[in-house]
Amino acid sequence: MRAENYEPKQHPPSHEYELNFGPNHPGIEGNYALKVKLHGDTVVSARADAGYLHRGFEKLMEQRLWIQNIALVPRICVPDPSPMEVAYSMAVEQLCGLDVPERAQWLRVMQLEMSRITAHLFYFGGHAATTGMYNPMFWGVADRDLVLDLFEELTGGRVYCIYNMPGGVRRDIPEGFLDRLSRLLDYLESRLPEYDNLFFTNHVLINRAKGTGQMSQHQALEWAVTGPNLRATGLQCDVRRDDPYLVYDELEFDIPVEQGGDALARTLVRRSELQQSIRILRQIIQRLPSIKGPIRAPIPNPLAWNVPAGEAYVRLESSKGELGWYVVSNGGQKPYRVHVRGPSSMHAVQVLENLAKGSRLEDVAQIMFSLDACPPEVDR
Amino acid sequence: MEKPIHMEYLLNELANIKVRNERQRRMRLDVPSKELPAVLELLKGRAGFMHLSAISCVDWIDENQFELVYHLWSNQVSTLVSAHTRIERDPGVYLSVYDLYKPAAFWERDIHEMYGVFFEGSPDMEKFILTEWDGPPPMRKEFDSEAWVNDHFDWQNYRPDWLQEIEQEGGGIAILPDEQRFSRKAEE
Amino acid sequence: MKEFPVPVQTAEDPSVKKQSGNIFSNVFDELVRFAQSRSLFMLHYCTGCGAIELPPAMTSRFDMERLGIQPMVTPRQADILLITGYVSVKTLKRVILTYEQMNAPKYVIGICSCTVNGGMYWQSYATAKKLNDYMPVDLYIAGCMPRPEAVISGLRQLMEKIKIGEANSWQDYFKRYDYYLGNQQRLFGETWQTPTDIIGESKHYSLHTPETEGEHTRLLELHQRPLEPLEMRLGLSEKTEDR
Amino acid sequence: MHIGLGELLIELTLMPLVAFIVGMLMVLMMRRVGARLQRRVGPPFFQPLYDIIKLHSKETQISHGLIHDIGIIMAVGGYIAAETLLPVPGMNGIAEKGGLITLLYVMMIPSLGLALGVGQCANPNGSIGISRALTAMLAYDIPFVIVMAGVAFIYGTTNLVEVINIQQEGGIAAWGAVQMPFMALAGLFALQGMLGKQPFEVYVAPAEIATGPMVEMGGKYLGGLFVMQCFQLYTASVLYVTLFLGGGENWLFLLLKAFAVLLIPISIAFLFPRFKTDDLVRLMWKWPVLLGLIGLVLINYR
Amino acid sequence: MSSADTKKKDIDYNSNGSVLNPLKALSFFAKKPVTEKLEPRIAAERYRGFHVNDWEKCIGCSTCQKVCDNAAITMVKVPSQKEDPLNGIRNLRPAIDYGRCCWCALCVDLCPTGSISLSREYVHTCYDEQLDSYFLLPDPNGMHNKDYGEGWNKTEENDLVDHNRQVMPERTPESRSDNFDEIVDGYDKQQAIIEASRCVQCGMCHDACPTHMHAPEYIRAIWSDDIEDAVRQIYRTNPFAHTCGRVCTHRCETACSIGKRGEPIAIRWLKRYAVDALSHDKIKDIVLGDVNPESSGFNIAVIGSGPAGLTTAFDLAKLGHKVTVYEGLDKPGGMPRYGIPYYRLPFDKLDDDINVIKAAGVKIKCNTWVGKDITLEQLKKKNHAVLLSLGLQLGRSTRIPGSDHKHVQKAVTLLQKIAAGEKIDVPKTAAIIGGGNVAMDIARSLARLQKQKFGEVNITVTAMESFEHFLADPEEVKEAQEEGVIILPSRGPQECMIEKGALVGLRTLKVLSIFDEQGRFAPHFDENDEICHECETIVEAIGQMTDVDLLGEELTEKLEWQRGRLQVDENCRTSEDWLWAAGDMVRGPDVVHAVADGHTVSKSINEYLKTLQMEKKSS
Repeated sequence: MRAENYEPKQHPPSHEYELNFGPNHPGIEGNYALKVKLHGDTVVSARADAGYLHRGFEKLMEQRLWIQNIALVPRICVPDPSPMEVAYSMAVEQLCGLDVPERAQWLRVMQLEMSRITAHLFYFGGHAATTGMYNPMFWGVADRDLVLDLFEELTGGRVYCIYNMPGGVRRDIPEGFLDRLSRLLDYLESRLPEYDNLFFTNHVLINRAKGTGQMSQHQALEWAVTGPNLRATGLQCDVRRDDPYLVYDELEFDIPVEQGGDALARTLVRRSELQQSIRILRQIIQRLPSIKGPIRAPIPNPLAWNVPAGEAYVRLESSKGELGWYVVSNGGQKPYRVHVRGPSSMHAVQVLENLAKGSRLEDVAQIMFSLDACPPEVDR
Repeated sequence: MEKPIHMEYLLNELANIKVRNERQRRMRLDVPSKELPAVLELLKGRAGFMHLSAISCVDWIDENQFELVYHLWSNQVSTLVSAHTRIERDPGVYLSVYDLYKPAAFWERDIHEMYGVFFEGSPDMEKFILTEWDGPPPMRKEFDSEAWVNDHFDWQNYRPDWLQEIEQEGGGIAILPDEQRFSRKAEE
Repeated sequence: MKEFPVPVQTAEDPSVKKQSGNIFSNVFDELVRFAQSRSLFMLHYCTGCGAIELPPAMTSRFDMERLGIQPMVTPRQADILLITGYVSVKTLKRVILTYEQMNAPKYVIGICSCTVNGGMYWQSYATAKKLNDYMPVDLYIAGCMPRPEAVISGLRQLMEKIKIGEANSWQDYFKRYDYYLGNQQRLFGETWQTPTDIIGESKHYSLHTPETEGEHTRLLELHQRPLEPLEMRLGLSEKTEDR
Repeated sequence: MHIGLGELLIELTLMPLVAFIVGMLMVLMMRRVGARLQRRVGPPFFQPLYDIIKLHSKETQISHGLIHDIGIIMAVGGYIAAETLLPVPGMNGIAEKGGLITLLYVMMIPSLGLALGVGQCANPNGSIGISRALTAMLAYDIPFVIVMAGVAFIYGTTNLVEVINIQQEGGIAAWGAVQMPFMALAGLFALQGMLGKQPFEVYVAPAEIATGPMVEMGGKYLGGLFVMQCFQLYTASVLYVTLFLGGGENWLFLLLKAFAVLLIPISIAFLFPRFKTDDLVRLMWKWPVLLGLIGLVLINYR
Repeated sequence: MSSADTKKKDIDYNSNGSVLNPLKALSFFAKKPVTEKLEPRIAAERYRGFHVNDWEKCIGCSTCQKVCDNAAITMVKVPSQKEDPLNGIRNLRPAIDYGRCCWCALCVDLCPTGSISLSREYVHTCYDEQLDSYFLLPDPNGMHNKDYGEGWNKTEENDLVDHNRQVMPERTPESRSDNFDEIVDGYDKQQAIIEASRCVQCGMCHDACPTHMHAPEYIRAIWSDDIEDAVRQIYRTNPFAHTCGRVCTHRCETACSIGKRGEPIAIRWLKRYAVDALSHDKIKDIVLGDVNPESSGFNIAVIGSGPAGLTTAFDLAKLGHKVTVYEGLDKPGGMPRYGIPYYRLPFDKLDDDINVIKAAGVKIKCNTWVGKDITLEQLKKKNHAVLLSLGLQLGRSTRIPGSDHKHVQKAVTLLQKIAAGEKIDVPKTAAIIGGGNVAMDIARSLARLQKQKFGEVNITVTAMESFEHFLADPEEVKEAQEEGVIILPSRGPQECMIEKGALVGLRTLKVLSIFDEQGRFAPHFDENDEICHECETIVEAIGQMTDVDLLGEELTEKLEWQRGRLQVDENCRTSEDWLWAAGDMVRGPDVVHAVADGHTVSKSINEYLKTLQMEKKSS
């Protein structure tokens, strides 16, 4: 590098200076950037800069056959891909008027809840790592990997399951799968106290997380925050309950809420959600053997498949909040328009910018991670 | 779930609006573009449609129109309303609903970026995702992504040993993927 | 389809090992190479989906630290640049800046299909297709995305390559800078600049070849603004056009 | 105790060398402990050595200027100087002439050196990191100075060689830790702060400021920092052993004690997140200072 | 149930936590690490790893290529592999570009044969200079020639191929056995679209078809409900659309790749649907769009108005040549009219075909026997080229004792009479010798007549072949049996039993083998297994031959013959440069082959005419 380039930059005399937070920064989840203006340690303003993960998904999907898109969609949100497949499949089913066999619906719920567990385990690790504690990261990712092992067994893929297809799922459970799942749930439950000791009741963490990135319920609603982040402000709002899909209305589960609205509340909500997912999975383990029938409704030859013209808006609850899929067909072989409402598009941009403003530099990373912002959802 | 009676009254008040109950908890409104903000305001104020889930834009290039779809959810009546409106493609200018819904800022910015629709009154129409893109708004139907790609990138030219052996035997590549592109063929 | 150019081998190519008579220095060289192979700091820059399989590879289950591989947060500290999957054009600029700021010897690993021939996103207007058009790549790991085990296998293979002293593709960037710059310019426009003086460095490393400079580097001179202080941030400068 | 110049020179070379080797072992221990707590295997035995060799074999691509280079040299040099001031079994170096106060000052040199060096590279993260590092130093130096004062007071000397002798002659009962447990506790806090480990790891903080001072360091610079880390672990733990645990009767005991002492901050480091900078200052000026003062009072009324 | 039920919220948001709790994690000093070994683990049983392809099963249909969303599959011609278009096997094999592949396994799910699958192998790394290894031609051995076991493969659960064809509505045996109404109803629109949607567009049918019909294209067009395009595609290669849509031997369906594991696409019925769905005038409009209105000034004579002759005439007429077709019988159509019973091919449909051909400018002179009403010499003089497409109108005889009895008849003759509407003596009982489609046709025609006349069917078909090697289509056999025809396989006719001048029966022996070791016809009988079938009439349906009297002796001498058939070259040209011969007479009985011949001849004649034109110009 030219030596001349190393003159220190003259900052304006206001003592404000700019800091590029990301895209290549360990305090940023994924490939994303925040331009932060600082006064001392205090953030004066923050500006999100996305697009580093932009692939033009919606355009790509318009160029591919309906069936081909099933391979594409999970990639929209990398840490929690399964809801994407399910949502897309559900949208196409609605357009075609396909009835999904009951067993397939149960299998889908199973997949979704397993995916929620992986996402939350990942979240704990990520959140802890922003505060300099790496143990939960190591533990969480290792435990998440055990769930991925089961995914691999069930779907043939670890992360990108590509398990769903319009009409149902691609394969039934392998032999002994439910036993192994049950054992895994036992294991996860036995691990939970260890996480509690290390992470959730860690004084230093609570000290840091309490009050960090706090938003009120009013703010959350105004900014269209959904999912765990909204529930952390005390509102019991969950698509699984309010707008039930698949077989969620047949399942018993609670919707945990916390009142704090800060990083700690968000973490605790997710912790309880993990328990609820385990609870749901246990119910599935009990019920699934008694639900017989096919796992997939017959679909036409995928190479010659015109989906009737129409539109469908599918909402479902991903680990990050309300996931919306708007699919429009003009009766052709390919989607005419697909629009994905990644839950993070709300809380990774506007909300993050607003919460970061006025916070301290130390907290920016924690705020982003505690919101569980997923940049690929924003970029698509 | 039954939608409350006052919802019926509410919708009856609105003239020029086509209402369709598509499936459970889904409702489709077709609203003339002039009246959309008023309809949204009414929905928000009177039926608790607080949550703007998303704004989608559809490019109906054959009709030379953009369709804007506002997906609203109300916990009060547990219904998702998709309010559709069409605007002319040519100037591609519409009113922002930022005053009503804060999240609109993101969606409007996104649509502006991807389709080039300008929203008057939106707080921020700067580029966001495509800050370093200088082509046309890519989501417009007339933008041919594949052509652009072929223009700007090369593909691998694999020459593995087995291929060379087969070529010596008189075989070789018979059908390239692009020739057999099902999707392309149908378009032609 | 363009022919893929063959890397040039010049006479004074340092990658061609000179056997000096001094046993001691040979042993020393070998020790250094061994240490280099056993201590790899990787820049964990999540360019794409493949990044999601790196945490498992780094953490308890597959524990890369057994091999002396650890993540590092800034390009200056890192030896390996992991390109984990698709690289959007916007990211590619940052990746190139990052790459240029890493200290030699540096290694680039292309993970996933997308770094080879576009992968899933081959139709996408927003992603780069062939990584080795823009920077020399040492190793590819196949998969979409590769499992942690595959990543580790790949890294072990890279370690072998370093141990025998053949992981020298970083030199190629200096030797054929014009080619790489040409590809970069094709994508980013003619005014594309990086703050790093590659030509000067190539001379510093005595890796300057006739292909280091050419029509594309001349373009660089043409569009170069008078040198002004550039910000150094996180190893990633802002887009130069901003100024 | 008179030694010849030649012998002194040998000692002055050996002491840092031994410190470096032991320091590398300590780094290894640190990483292994972390690995164990994280349920994994951890790095191989020679990993710290590999890292340092590798880093020094990297091509130096850029320089941020002379001051930058000098900063690193100061950082490492400060510690090398500190090693010669730390008496170890069989070698006193210049400890007798230096004493505790000198050591205290010498140990600040590395931080200042880093501050100088990083200041040159115009990276805001580096600057923030350095300002944090200096804040942290200020924070832990207050209890540290109190501890030093207590030690000087109780032993009646600031000469480390004598401090060791007093403790060793009196047996375990004469050890600083027994004589002034509050001081020893306060000393542990200061040690944690000095090592910059969680919960006091404010100036590296990858997620906040991308490893702060190290952000622009690559290759040989980073190698220098790695060497510095070895010295740092060694100096801090041996100093603690010297002050509170009776120094080393022989090398075996010294190392045992030093590693045992080090195990405490290291284990803690992997179990806690970091404080915010101002919380750190608040904490440091609260509990350790309180403990130290209680210790001082107790010493007075002994 | 679980502990989650009992303690809903076990961590209070307001608690300040504990500094000591984290220290409990120190217990992990005593616990073993969870780290796996460095060597890659074995992947799960349905893991989606690198591809393997069973080359024995793979037919090169390139369906995988079409469903691949990443355009990662290139079809490569592998010369060492078998190529057999008639059975739908190509020597193309998919090569995968791992710089594109995303391991979604759609190729596996949609593979018609189930040859491709994903293995449990997942590690592949390479240096930059070895990047070619990313392009792989999967074989059964796996990517690195090491067997990791099959991962994601084809099972019933994930099979996306629809194996069942749309059921063709047809008449019940009861309702059809006493009349000559057409048996099948044809698809309706919905059925046709669904059936067409099953097609994977591999084009095996195109390759297998003698006349290389553009089946994938018209199936596609039918699927997208563009019947006009479908008809256009059909007429590109076949003017006998109605005929072939009903009675074609559908080689295409034998080759169809969906048929490898399921029922092939009903290509023939789809063709039938397409031409039936469009009005006759519309078809004419479409087809006649590319007729050359200018006359070339050349005259061509075609003898025989069967498919071969009329196809040639149609092609040449479209090119602007003046074509005259001479037909001895009173209606054009040849064997399809006089050899195929009405219930399989209604005459009006055949007329539709012929009308289209006529509309292209072909002149058909019926009731003109060449050799009687006009001589070949005259034709030769009047025309620049002459095509013989005489068909096979004479039945062969078994030449067994008694076969010259007047009640021993030839199937062709009988069928022709029935078709022409002549009255025939319907026998009360009949025995038929032969096991081909003609035997079935006559058996079923007679059965209908018997049913009409006597109310019951009494027909026995004796065929030399066993059911496994039967020559007739299985459907034909099945339908014939449903209609009451008794079919006896492996019976060799020995004698037509005549008592007092009247035919009383047929004596047959059980056939042990038909051919000898050299593959020559030398039947071997079991003398002990003898049956006498009582019957009033015996019909011989063991093959046909051509009546070549019209050639005259001189010409017959000049031409080359092989085993009673006129010898022609690959362009159907005889050794006389003005004379071509095509159709059943040189090829054996098959409509679509005849059509294919027609195209060959028309091309050849056109070439010939071009050279004539050149000569004319130069002279």
